[in-house]
Amino acid sequence: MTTTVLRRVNYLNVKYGVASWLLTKDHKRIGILYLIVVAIAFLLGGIFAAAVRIELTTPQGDFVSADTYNALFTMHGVAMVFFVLIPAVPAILGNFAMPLMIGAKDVAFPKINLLSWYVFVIGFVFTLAAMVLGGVDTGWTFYTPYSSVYSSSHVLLTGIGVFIAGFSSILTGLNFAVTIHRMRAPGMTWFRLPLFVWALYATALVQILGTPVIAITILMLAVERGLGFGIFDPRLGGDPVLFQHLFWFYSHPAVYIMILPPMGVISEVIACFSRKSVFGYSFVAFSSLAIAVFGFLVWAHHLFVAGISPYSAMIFSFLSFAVAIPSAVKTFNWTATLYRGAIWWRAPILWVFGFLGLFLIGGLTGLFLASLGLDVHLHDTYFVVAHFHYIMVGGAIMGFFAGLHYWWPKMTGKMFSNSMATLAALLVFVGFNLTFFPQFILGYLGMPRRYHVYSPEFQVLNVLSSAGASILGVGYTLVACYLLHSLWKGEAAGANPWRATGLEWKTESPPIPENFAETPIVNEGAYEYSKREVKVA
Amino acid sequence: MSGHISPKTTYYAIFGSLMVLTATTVTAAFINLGSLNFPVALGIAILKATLVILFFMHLKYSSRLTKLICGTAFFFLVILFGLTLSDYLSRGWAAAPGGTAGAGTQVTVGPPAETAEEPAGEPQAAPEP
Amino acid sequence: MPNGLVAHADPHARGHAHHPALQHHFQTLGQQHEAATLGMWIFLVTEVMFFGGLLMAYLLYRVWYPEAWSEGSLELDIVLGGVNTVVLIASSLTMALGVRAAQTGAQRATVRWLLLTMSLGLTFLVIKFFEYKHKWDLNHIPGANFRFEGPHAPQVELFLSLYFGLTGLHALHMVVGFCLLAVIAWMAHRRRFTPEWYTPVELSGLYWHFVDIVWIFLFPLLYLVDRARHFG
Amino acid sequence: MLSGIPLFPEQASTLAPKVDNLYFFVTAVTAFFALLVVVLVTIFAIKYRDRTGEKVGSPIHGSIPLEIGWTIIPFFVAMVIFAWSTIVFFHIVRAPDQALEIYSTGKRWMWRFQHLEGQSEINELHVPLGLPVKVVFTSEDVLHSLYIPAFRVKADAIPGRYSSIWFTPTKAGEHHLFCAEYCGTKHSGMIGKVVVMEPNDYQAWLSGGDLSMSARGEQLFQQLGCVSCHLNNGSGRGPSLAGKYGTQETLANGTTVAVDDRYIRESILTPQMKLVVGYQPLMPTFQGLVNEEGVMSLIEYIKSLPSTGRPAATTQAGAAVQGAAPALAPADGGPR
Ligand code: HEA
Ligand code: HEA
Ligand code: HEC
Ligand code: CUA
Ligand SMILES: [Cu+2]
Repeated sequence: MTTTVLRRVNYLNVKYGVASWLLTKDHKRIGILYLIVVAIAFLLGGIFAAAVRIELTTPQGDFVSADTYNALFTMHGVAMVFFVLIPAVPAILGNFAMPLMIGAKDVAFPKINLLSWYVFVIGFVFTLAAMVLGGVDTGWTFYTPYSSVYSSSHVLLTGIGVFIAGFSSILTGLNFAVTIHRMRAPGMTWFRLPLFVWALYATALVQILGTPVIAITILMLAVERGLGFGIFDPRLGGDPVLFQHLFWFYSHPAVYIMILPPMGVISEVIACFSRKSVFGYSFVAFSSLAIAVFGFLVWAHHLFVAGISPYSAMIFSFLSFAVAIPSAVKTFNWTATLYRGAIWWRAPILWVFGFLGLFLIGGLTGLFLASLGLDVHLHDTYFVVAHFHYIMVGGAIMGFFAGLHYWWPKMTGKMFSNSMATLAALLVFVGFNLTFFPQFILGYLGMPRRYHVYSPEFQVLNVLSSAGASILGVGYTLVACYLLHSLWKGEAAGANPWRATGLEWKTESPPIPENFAETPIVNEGAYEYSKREVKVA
Repeated sequence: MSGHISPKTTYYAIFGSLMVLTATTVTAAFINLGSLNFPVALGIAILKATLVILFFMHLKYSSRLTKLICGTAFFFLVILFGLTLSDYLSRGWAAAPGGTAGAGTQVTVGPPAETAEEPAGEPQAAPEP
Repeated sequence: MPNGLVAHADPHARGHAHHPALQHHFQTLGQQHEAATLGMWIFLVTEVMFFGGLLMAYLLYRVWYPEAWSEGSLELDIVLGGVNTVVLIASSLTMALGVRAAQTGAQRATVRWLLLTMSLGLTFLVIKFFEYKHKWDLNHIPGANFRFEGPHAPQVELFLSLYFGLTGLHALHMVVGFCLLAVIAWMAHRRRFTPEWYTPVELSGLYWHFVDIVWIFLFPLLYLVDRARHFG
Repeated sequence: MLSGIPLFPEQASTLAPKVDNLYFFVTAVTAFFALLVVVLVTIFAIKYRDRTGEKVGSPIHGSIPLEIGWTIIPFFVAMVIFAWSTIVFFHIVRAPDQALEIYSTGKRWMWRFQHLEGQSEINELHVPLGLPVKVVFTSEDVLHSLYIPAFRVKADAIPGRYSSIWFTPTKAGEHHLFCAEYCGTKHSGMIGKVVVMEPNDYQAWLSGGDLSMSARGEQLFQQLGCVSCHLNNGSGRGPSLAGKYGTQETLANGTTVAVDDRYIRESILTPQMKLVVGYQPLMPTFQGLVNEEGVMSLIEYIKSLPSTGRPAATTQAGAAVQGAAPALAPADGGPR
């Protein structure tokens, strides 16, 4: 039964073989390539996290040595931030879905797209090498002069890895910005764009403007460490705090690289599963841009006790509160979208519910940290750790999973088990809260972060946290299991299993190599569910 | 494809202006303008860069989007410089009643000195013994 | 909608006379050109921010250590720096004329201008090399072997670190640009460009001008600006 | 261990209640918003649930008044938090004038504290109850951060610079002292305790010390040969340092600079950077010859030099603090 049967050609089966994947210029395949690498990095980061949590079940340092512990949380942070969360949504889901959503055949620069995957992998390999050779122990923030002079771990190798991976992010951002400007299908005006595309556009802005600064900062660090050039060296009159300014000039906006795309996913999924247009479409769209731009004005809120001028701290505190407003606008609009919807409880929206609750707590605790008077006490305690895990794990990773579940049928043509997905979402939600809520209390009690041994009175809360992490780990593993299972045993999904609007659902699942047989012509907004009734009937 | 084609004379004229400006900035470097040294040098450099961008890089004839992008770059550069310096330049104000500043703050490290006279006869490139 | 059955839905397959440079995912050459130039400008934005980090360090330490900056800039050779400025601006001129030649379809002239631009770029690099060599001979390379006599020696080391950082990065960009132009010149030689399609020439021109602009700032900032403290 | 899970840190300084009140306020405000959203989402999700997936939601697209409302209201709420927290912050940052000074250096991985009267201690800090104390500190190597949770104060120690924290302890006993900035292998071991004592006990404890800080500074001043140039009558090769502290010095480049801790430190370590008008750049650098603690002692000594030109006796310096301390307002010495 080989040649005579008409085979449905799609991007997965159009060609076989490793080479056809490694040399592909198809954005959809590149998305899958990213998914594979990011999954590996997530597993790795998760293993490091597990080791950290095991160590912290007792107040003594009895599981690993101090140096190992330091390497563990550093590598956990580096893997999760630079190799999971920054590429996760834009490079996997964005790559896969965005050209489809705007009705393009591909991104503007397919070769550069592939190149950026290679760059990413090379960066990852460097970082892996550093990890294998014994790790790096500076914290993911690489503060000088510890990183430039005192650390005896593989700072250079890791730095080079992160440096290289940064270019991947830049190239992705560049590619997406041009694609969104120049590749939209006829009729796809800016205000008909799905909100995910708006979010990616805002993200691209941050990637383009911010990432070069971290690149040069790491380069300066490398030159200082490797060649002995003094740039931040206090012995020459240099200022270690300048490194922090430059680092956070990128790394604060980078947290919006991590959260904006998941926010875009949330808008898509919420609209689809409540069968409604997103409430206040243009406000949600512009709040993405506002977050991207204002996000550049608040970096020194990480430096409130690092020796900056209190007047400057005041400005940055004010701006940090200001940047919370567009997030508030988004949150309220999502809530309002549910109002009088027809909410279809399927796996993707369950992850969205999780996102809403956890992002909310993460974001609101960000307000505590943005408050000068509180941050003096809270800085570098577990309160901060809890804050960013609530946003990054509870928010961004949940959002990523929402998107992964949402587009999985499109990517693979297969349906996963809805009941398993429901169970996983529940496990992750419960496990997550158990892991990280106690850390808020620990933080206010004054337990500093990056502590290998701690004072015995903190133990109970730490044990709770470790217990939660185990549940969390089970939850994530479950996701991996049923998604992989669906590849072999899943039902065929059909072109539009969720009955969603949006161009990506108008083509086959999995899509044909050139996305659309005919270039689509768009004549309505992104979420016209109310019109659909009339049409479908 | 129709890009704007400038007459050759435009290019030569721009080149000429750039040369004149280079000469100006070198000359200015040998005149002590006090606190104006830096602004003058920077001003001339900005002028030169603007000429290159507008004419050699055809920004003058490019789309609004391109102009916006070009402006964005410099806008964010100014944010980077401005907000960072907002810290460094206001550190000196931090002096608390006690003389030195309080939690998380230091007295500035750097001198605010703008004009300074060095002892005359500074040796050029001190050779290694 | 049985579009999954359509093996190849490429408009190029429909037999229109398409320009050979048109890539399959673009509708028109104009769209492709616009995408490419937009991409290049955005790339230049990233470059601006890239140099921005170093310039921030420069700016801060200049505010803090004006005397050291002055001492440091006296170490630099204003004649070589000045000559290089002229050379580089001239290369920008030849580059612009090269793009113009490509626009007007003057293929031979394009090649000639590009080669001229490359040789000016090379001149710049050679001069830069001798400047570096001189510093090397004086042990003015920051690091373990750094030697400097003077009241502000440590801060002068900072200055020189930034000098090497900024000019080194700039020189690296020159090298990349040089290679880029070599490829473009080869393509021009093979008559790959027409007045309808000369995007690569234009893009490498943008890049080259950008590198020139960086130097336009570096020259006064490093060689000139604090020199005058030592005069009347 | 399971007897009681601690949920709230001890309040042991005058700052702590201020920070905590702010904390409760922010918690209440954010809890309100969190509940608002969570409750609404839950209600909508259940009320408008559609098990078939066939229905379509109401065609609602947005509402400008609502958008404006939920932009402006959070903004004003945020501004209230901002204002309050900034007031608290400036309170934390500004040490009262009369605070008792203690010097400290952090190095991997310990804290050394140096009392003016001479007591020095490692990873332990004794302070009197009810008196404002200011700890001035720096780092000898990497970044550290001095953190006392019960007092709600923290500041990074930065090599090459002085930072400070201040507090007025309100609870006698022992409190944790942590290094809060990651500093390498034994970051988590760079901990200690703050011992808050009754002022009288503190005095008694102090008297157990050896040379006072300024006396040690005086010794160094002799040993390092500073005296050979800095004669108190001003006839030496260097300027007289008597009474210099706290004044303005005119520099050779025409600017003036306040003679404070930082300036003296700079004068010792990089003397050529700022030249006093009328003097030659003769002073050698003492970088490498004197450690951070030595510099602090020298500063303390120079501070103790009265403008009369005669160095203060060691005992006097100690007595001055002892005399001053009980006179301070015991509860809250901070401005406002
Ligand atoms: C995806 C990542 C992400 C995101 C989106 C955010 C978002 C925010 N973060 Fe967070 N943050 C991190 C990741 C993130 N952060 C990380 C990784 C660190 C630690 C780094 C390290 O040191 O290792 C950190 C640390 C950090 C600090 C420094 C703490 C310290 O070290 O001392 C601060 C201080 O201001 C801060 C503030 C904020 C604020 C105000 C927001 C805001 O954008 C949040 C906005 C959202 C909301 C406010 C919720 C929705 C709003 C409403 C429901 C309406 C009600 C609103 C009002 C009344 C205003 N964060
Ligand atoms: C995206 C970012 C991200 C994510 C997802 C996580 C996830 C987790 N983190 Fe992370 N964390 C950071 C970013 C992140 N973290 C950062 C930036 C730091 C600061 C580092 C520093 O101080 O320098 C930090 C620090 C940090 C600390 C503080 C260490 C210290 O200060 O001493 C702790 C302690 O509990 C912790 C715990 C956890 C736990 C339990 C998880 C769990 O959510 C992890 C659960 C995951 C697993 C257990 C993996 C199992 C998954 C699978 C098996 C499926 C995979 C396979 C496929 C998909 C195919 N983290
Ligand atoms: C060889 C002579 C010499 C020695 C030894 C010396 N100094 Fe000085 N010092 C000077 C001179 C000359 C100046 C004024 C010029 C200057 O500012 O450098 C000065 C300036 C100072 C100042 C700034 C005073 C002001 O009026 O602003 C301080 C503080 C100082 N020295 C402290 C010290 C200390 C502490 C030591 C010993 C560790 C020391 N000096 C050793 C010569 C010396
Ligand atoms: Cu010292 Cu951490
Ligand atoms: Cu931040």
